[in-house]
Amino acid sequence: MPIDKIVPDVAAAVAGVKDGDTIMISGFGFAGVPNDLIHGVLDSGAKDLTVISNNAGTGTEGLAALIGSGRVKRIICSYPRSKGSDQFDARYAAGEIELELVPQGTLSERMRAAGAGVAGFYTPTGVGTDLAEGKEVRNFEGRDYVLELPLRADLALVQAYKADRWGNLIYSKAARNFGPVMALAADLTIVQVREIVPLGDMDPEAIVTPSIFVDRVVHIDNDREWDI
Amino acid sequence: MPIDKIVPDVAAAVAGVKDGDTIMISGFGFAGVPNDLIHGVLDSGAKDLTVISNNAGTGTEGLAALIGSGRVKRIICSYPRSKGSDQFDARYAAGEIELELVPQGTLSERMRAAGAGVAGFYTPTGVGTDLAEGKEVRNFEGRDYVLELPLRADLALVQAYKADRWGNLIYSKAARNFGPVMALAADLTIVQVREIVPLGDMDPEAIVTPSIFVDRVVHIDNDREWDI
Amino acid sequence: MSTAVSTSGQGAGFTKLSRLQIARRAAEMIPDGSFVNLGIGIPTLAANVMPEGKEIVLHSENGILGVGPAPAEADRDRDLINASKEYVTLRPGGSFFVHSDAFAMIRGGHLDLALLGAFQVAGNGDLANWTTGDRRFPPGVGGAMDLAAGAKGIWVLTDHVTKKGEPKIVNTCSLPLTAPGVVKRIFTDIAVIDVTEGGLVVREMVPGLTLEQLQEMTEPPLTLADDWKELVVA
Amino acid sequence: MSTAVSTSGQGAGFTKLSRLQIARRAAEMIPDGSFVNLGIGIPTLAANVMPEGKEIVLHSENGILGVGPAPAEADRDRDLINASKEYVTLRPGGSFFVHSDAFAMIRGGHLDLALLGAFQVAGNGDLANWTTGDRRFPPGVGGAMDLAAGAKGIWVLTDHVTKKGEPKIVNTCSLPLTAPGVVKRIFTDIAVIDVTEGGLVVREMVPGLTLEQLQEMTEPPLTLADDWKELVVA
Repeated sequence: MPIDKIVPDVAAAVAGVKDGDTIMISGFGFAGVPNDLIHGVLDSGAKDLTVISNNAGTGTEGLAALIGSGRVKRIICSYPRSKGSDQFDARYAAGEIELELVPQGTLSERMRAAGAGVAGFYTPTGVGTDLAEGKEVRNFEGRDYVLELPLRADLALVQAYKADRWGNLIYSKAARNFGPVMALAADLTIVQVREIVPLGDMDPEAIVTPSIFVDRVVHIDNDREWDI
Repeated sequence: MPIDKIVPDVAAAVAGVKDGDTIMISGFGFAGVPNDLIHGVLDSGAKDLTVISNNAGTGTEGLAALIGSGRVKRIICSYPRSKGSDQFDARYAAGEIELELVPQGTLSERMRAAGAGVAGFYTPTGVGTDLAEGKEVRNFEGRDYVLELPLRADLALVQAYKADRWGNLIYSKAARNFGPVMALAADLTIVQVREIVPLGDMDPEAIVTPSIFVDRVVHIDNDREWDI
Repeated sequence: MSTAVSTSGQGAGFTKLSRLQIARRAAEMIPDGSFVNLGIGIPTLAANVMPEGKEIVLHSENGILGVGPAPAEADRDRDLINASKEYVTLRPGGSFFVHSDAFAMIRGGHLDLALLGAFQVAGNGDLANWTTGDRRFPPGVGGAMDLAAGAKGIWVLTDHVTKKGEPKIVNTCSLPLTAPGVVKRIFTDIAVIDVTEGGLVVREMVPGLTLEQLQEMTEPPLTLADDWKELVVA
Repeated sequence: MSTAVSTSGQGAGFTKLSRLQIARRAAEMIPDGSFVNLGIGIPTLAANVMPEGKEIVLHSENGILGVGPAPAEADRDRDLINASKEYVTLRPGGSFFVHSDAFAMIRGGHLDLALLGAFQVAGNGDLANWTTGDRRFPPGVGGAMDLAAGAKGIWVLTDHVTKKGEPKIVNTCSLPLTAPGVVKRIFTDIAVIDVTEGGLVVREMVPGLTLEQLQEMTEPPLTLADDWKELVVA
């Protein structure tokens, strides 16, 4: 039977998301955020979620809407506060959302570790700072490093540019950001793309996320500008 | 001044290689082996070399010739013995070359660690085997892992398909293999390519090795079949 | 498909499978839609005998997903080879990637299955396939330990006995291990055997072979599955 | 280039640089051929005022090498932004890559230089730029700790004093550290100061500013370089 990871709509794409899930969400600033999939999760009603994303949402839609709904109990990110991150800021000030702040390189490397079968790694980032508190520090060749552990998720919501039915992906410019590494780290990788192409249409040298890392693909042709 | 990493010939490409150097050499089987650069090192006369490469050379040219010259004191690889690896086999049997055997995934991950500032990582590969002997074993979430350390080199010799003057690289099919990860792990990354293209000619989405990892590029238009 | 050859010197009325037939039987049993690594030796032959009607994506440790069958001699490309250094092709939908990503796929548990060769397999699933222990010859591990540690399932493809006629399926591996307790199924030239918590279970035997004969060539005790079948390769 | 504004309330006869002028002065001093990360804040402005005649490759933590200046409004692309979430362009020779590779470049020591903002810098090069310590507001570290730990050199671009007029160059950072002892050079709106083993050395001061005035706005003791110059931005 032909492999076909393409699902008809957002509801089918996020089917199975449940209370307590940990969800990675691609994007850096407003580039590469899978807003349709985020609203799919919002519409699913799932709660007590842990979100892993570089930022914590801005404006009134997308991640800000999910956080505003009160269904995110915890967020793991590197840079939550930005112009317009009012939804997060308010919940944070009220003590209604837990924050684990992770340096951006450690955040992406912990994802890669999870996806690459690495159980832990030593990084120089954060040594001697509050963010290394309580973590094992070890000296290699005269320099201190912090032990960091893999970061996994039940779901990864990723925005990409093009996909085929096997789930091969290419991205658009800096909207690539966390997508390819989140796709490695989640049990279920769900992707929204602007275009679906026939199998064999992509240059095999230029595929960024090989099919093996992708589970579901949904085509979103309404590429509107979100309030994020 | 325009950045220009293109050098006129093989001698200029390997200039500076010296006795005792550790040299990474790309390739898997006969695909992606930088034979011209290897012969450049051979011609340089440098000795007491440590070579890091997946295989240990076959036939009479390329890595086999370098090993046959007696200038390689030590090789770090995953799969030294193949049909035609007579040069290596003889030196090994005579106790004239030291062998560090490393599982292939650990080999490439140790290179990535070196290039990515990671001082050590825990892998499940090799646990309970002779290749983990003497290495730290640690349990994470009920499973044992081995601590592996970064693998660096003074030089990486890489074969790629196309380059521009900044040193951006794309590869050809499975000849990509170790090239992009060796480029991360060496102090000096030297690349032989079949084609030089003008800056801006490569698709920025499809560049495999970004310019930052490359130091020197030499154009080899004589793409002959080597006895390897 | 090559012709099966008669066994000689065993006086038994059965015919062993060729290497390609072993590969074919394993290929037939791969679930549709799987992502599967083919290791050095008999496993890489499977790319040439994949069953019709299923879509299975083959992975090669040297940075390929979507490996296709061997090309015609005129179409050989020195940049396109598999783990056994044999010429292959790329199927539509295939992709190339760096070695470290190829092994992220392997170690990270993204492969449904890896088909590997073996020197020895123990009754508990221990696998030995990287060194004969003979110190005169350099050992070669390649990707075997990563595959054994990382793939969700490990199937072994091997001759049932060594060239000297000694069992390769043993009580305890005498050769250094590749990984402990990882093998789930063994495809040999005379049988298909599952490694279960309750021991080795014979699923298939070549026509004419009896359990007693098979047991003589196998160290650990064998149980015949209730629904065992004749091992016939399409 | 925006016009420099007169300082107010300090009664001093000197003019502070604008943010863009701070960025420009740093850009002028970047060695030709360097690979340089631009951090959030004043540093990302440098992409708009790179000197002619040099080829410097700008890195952005969100997966870009070869960042160019801001586009005209009509050419803005929502998929092409920098670390400060401002629209940028890509120069010929530029490339895009995944976040984990962007930080492999950073942590792996491949960047010649990173230009960062700061809340505080200590005389020994300690950097604090990720949290004000005010628990009402969430802290944001972004890529700062990776850059501080990984780039070969760290230059800080900052106002010389806080909005309240307090020194940002201090004896000991009162704010939580980003990394200890990493800053090599400080570009402020009134001076360029090197962090050396022998202490802080003033390389440049804006016209009309005296060392005494500068010292009053700076906690650690300052030495004037023998070859100090007026800080004038081209």
